[in-house]
Amino acid sequence: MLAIAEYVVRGALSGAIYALLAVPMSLMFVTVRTIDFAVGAYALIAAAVCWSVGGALGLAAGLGAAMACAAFMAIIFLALKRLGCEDHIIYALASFGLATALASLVLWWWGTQAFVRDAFSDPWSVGGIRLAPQGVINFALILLLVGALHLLIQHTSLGRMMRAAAANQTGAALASIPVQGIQVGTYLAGGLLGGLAGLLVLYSAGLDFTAPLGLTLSGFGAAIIFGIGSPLRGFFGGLAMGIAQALAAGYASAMVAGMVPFLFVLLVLTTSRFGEEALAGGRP
Amino acid sequence: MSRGLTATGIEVAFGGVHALRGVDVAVEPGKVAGLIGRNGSGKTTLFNCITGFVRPTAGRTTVDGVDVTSLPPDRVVKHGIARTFQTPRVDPRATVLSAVLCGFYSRVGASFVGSLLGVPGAWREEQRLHRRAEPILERLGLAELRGREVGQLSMGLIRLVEVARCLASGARFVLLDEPAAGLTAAEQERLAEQVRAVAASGVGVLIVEHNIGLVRSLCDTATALETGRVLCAGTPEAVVRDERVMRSYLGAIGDLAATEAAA
Amino acid sequence: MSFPGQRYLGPRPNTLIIAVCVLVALPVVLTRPVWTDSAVVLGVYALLGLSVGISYGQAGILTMSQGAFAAIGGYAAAILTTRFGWPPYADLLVAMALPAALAYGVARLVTRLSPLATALATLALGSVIEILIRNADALTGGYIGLAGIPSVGAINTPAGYACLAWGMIVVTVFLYENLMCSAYGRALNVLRVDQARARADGIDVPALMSAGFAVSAAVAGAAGWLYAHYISFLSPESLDTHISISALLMAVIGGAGYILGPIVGTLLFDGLTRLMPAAELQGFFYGAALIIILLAARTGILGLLAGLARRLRRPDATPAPRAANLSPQESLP
Amino acid sequence: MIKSITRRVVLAAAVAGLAAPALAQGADRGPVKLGAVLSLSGPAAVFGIPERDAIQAVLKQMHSTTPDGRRIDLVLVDDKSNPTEAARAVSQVINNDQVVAIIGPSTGSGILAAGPIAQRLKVPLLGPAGTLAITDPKNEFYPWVFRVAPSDIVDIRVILRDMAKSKTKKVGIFYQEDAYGKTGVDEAKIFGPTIGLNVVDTVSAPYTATDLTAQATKLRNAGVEAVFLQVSISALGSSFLKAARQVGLDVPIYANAGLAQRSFAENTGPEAEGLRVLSIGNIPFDPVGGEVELAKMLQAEGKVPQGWGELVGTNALMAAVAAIDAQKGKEITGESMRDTLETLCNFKAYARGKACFAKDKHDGWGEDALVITELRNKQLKTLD
Repeated sequence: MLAIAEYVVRGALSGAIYALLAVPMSLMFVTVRTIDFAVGAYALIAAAVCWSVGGALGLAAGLGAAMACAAFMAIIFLALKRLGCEDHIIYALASFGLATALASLVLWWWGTQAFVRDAFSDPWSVGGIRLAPQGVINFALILLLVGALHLLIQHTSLGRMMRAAAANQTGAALASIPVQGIQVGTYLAGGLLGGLAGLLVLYSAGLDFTAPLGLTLSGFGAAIIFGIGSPLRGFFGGLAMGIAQALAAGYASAMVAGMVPFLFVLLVLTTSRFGEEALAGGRP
Repeated sequence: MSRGLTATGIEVAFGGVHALRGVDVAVEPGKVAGLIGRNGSGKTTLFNCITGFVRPTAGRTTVDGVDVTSLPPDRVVKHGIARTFQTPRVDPRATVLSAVLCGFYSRVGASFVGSLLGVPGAWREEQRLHRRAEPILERLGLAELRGREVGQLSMGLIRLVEVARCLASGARFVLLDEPAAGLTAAEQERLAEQVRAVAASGVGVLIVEHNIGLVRSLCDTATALETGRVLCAGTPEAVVRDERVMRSYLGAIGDLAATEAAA
Repeated sequence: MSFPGQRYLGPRPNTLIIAVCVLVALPVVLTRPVWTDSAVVLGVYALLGLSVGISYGQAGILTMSQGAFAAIGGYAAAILTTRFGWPPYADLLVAMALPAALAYGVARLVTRLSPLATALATLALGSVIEILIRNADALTGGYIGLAGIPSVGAINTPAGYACLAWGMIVVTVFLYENLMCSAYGRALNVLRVDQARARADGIDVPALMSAGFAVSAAVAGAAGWLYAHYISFLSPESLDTHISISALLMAVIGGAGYILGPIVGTLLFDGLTRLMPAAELQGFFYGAALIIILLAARTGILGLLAGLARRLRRPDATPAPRAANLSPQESLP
Repeated sequence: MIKSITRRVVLAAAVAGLAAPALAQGADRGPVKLGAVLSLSGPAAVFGIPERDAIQAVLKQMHSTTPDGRRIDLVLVDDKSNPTEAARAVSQVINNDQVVAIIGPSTGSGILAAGPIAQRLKVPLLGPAGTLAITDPKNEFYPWVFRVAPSDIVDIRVILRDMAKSKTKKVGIFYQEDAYGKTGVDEAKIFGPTIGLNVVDTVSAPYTATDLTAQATKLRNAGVEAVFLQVSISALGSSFLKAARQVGLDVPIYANAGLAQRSFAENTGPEAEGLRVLSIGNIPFDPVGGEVELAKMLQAEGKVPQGWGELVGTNALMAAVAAIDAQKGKEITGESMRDTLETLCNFKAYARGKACFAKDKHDGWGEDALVITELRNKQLKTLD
């Protein structure tokens, strides 16, 4: 019993990273209806810059670099929009291009270097389970962030505008809600949250230039498990994915452990009503 | 068994909200039936219900006596019911001709694999469809435009193309959802002519329309809906002059004025 | 695509163009061994691109599992010929039928989803297939892969494979164009733009989408078959998710909605990335080129050319202001 | 239509006065072209980039001329860590550039994909990969592939024997989910029991895993007495060590050569202290003999030695150079290179140990190229 509890706790702690990556995915899907493939690359850039600069300044520099890259993505988004592009897939592919380019820049500048930093030294023992303080800090930080974001979206006027823009872009624009500004803001939030995830990975497991796509996909997987419509669900999706992976790693073969997140995604997609408005046409 | 399209006692509920409560409507072949009512009165829901997009919680739809009530949309078409949508969404790169050809889908005999391999039967059938599209294009005055891309046309023409597409399906009953919305007066007049011609060829038309003048000049019968109920039915003149209908529409205008004043 | 005045029995323009291009270019390509080699590999990629064109460009199914379907086709060919001694070409049928059957089954489950959700579902499907291939050691050679896959009958030179590959492309384009000039092809386009309209037209949407996806998977399977026999070695990394993504990119860059778009995209983008310098920065140039092409031509190279051609034909004709509102993408959530 | 332009790096020879007599000797014959198909991007770039850097440094130091005065042109292409690209690149350098031997591809699957092409076009491959299958005599292309690093099996045996010395019985293995990880774990399961090591549990993770505590917990619960890491992604290695400490898996840990990387040693924290790591030589931290020489050349180019990629890369280059010089005065072709390579023994290379090829021995380097190191204070110290 204790063994299972231990896997669940470890899974939840590691799932927090997925959760953090899932939140920008949910936001992006809600306000722009697309995927930002570059979220994983923001994480890599943040980790690489922070690793180079070091110290508290490094944290700021890392986040700043991630935000700058996200701002670049926002510019690409605006340019595409200005050119009359309404196809969300094109935005997604452009972000994929940016992700590839960023990973390549990291490889060029830092080489094949793995970015890892030491966290705190001694693990804590909680109820017979040894936990790294870093994991607990990650978890608490992410919980705080997602909670704040949830309050922001549900209870502030900015949140109301975001929700309005998400529900009906034309209507929101007519009601003089700055839809475009909100979308750009979402891209920047992706940079901030993705960058933060990168910093947390830097201080826990570490990552290298091959990481971005995997991080993006993990985040996306987490975002859709309980429905992509809200960051809170993305958070729990991340936890669920972490726990499922930990349990699979503990009790199942490598093959099953590897397949768990994907099977989960398939199962959820084929049984839920996610995205079904396409068929009803969302129209009278 | 009566000829015509009849929907009797239709009830539709979404969750706990009743969208339609015991609505009856009938369309005879060769006649144009009008459907009027404020936004949200259930006109489009009735269309969706007849064409199988929405399942009624009670009531029956029959075509020439055949029950089509709970068939899915793609099966309803085979019983001769075609419809247009309030806001047409078209592939801007498709030509007028190919948009009309799409209407033949329910009557295509060639198999998917046969079409893929290009077997002679499939080729011949395709040729036949092209020949059969011509009179339809002619009838609606679209023959000149057959090669134009739909994305380049005005909304009025696009709505006409949609009507042509319905006719191509061999429909005996055509349901037009606000076909005149957003058209210029000239375009509306042209559309009305085409609809009359369609009806004259024996097709029953059910039309949702806000323009009272158009309803008067075009329809043989009319039904007014309010909050999911039939307010009154009869000749267009009678319906339009009905006190309740006038109040309903005036109320709508009053509401609108109030909203504008508030804004 | 349908050009003004084109009749069904008139010449199939795309088939004609590709057949003429292949006939003209192949003799030149065959004079240089390295071009010949590239022609085969690009042929495989172009087939994968075509498979994306059918599913995404026409049916609107954003697929990220074409690499996995190709892998199934490739492994089927490899296993049947190395382990069971199947005759050449006979394994092609299995290599196409297996992925088609799988795609049909999966599509029945996922086609009611929005394109982005479909992308994810197919991505997950591809990953599961990849993991299964890696772990079925006895059958697939596991992580190491299968070496020594025999050549296809008498074809055992790069020149032979180049002819085979581009012959397969011509045949695929012909069948693809047949489909697009039929009621089913038009129906695929309708359901891509508006599923409600499609149902009102009498289209059984899930069934037709699944059929389209199955055709696309069969083409991918054929690409995998060609790959396996030509390279003679298959490993889990040979035809993986990266290949799926680049097939999608190639198709979009060339113009996924145009029959020849994926082929143009494959040739152009591969040529472009090969011209670019610096190994570590390869990905940077790749990404930058992708973004620039998307900015310059979001309906693909062929879309850009078609737009130019339209403007040349009718210099005064500017697209109707409504055209933007009617763009098919608007229906994508 | 298909326009491929080789990204060639033709190393300009600085024709210094020193090299002039040598050049005069070989001037009547044109330069010999060598291909290098290496993973310069993608996951295998960790080894491909050091391989390239070392090859270029050595060539520069040699003024692109063999000791016997034959000019060498290097044609370098990136295989992107992908077997298809590797096969394409091999075909390209042979067909376009008429190379007579190829260094690479960097990965095992790249070599397996390129092997048939090398065989058809009759140019030998000098593969710097440990993957056992590349020199399997059952391969039709066997005569055309030479291995310039110790094979994975040799690696595993050496490190497991070292582990057995400590009287350990129950071993747990952590491996990365790829060909390298899987072959390692399979071989360990076979070889371990023969020296008294029982593999009681194995756990694995994909490249992109961000947390390995569950895996470490499983090994701890299985009661292992030592852990063996078959990992080449250094982030995975450090992540596992952190996880092991965190879950209280306090047993000796051994790692195969995949982790013998500078970046791994310098980036892991105190939890890595005492880790035993197998390595091919030890240029980054403890170079001896030829390694000192190679390290100096790299430093002269502003490169920092990363691990053993430099050594296996130059092994391939030096084998090619030895084969060229062994054919003094003859016309050099891919076939003649292949034939000569099979006769080479004891030629100069920078890795330690004796290198020999023969007709039935295409694995040039063996156990004597390997050293066991211990991680102390962020450095890998060679153990005697």
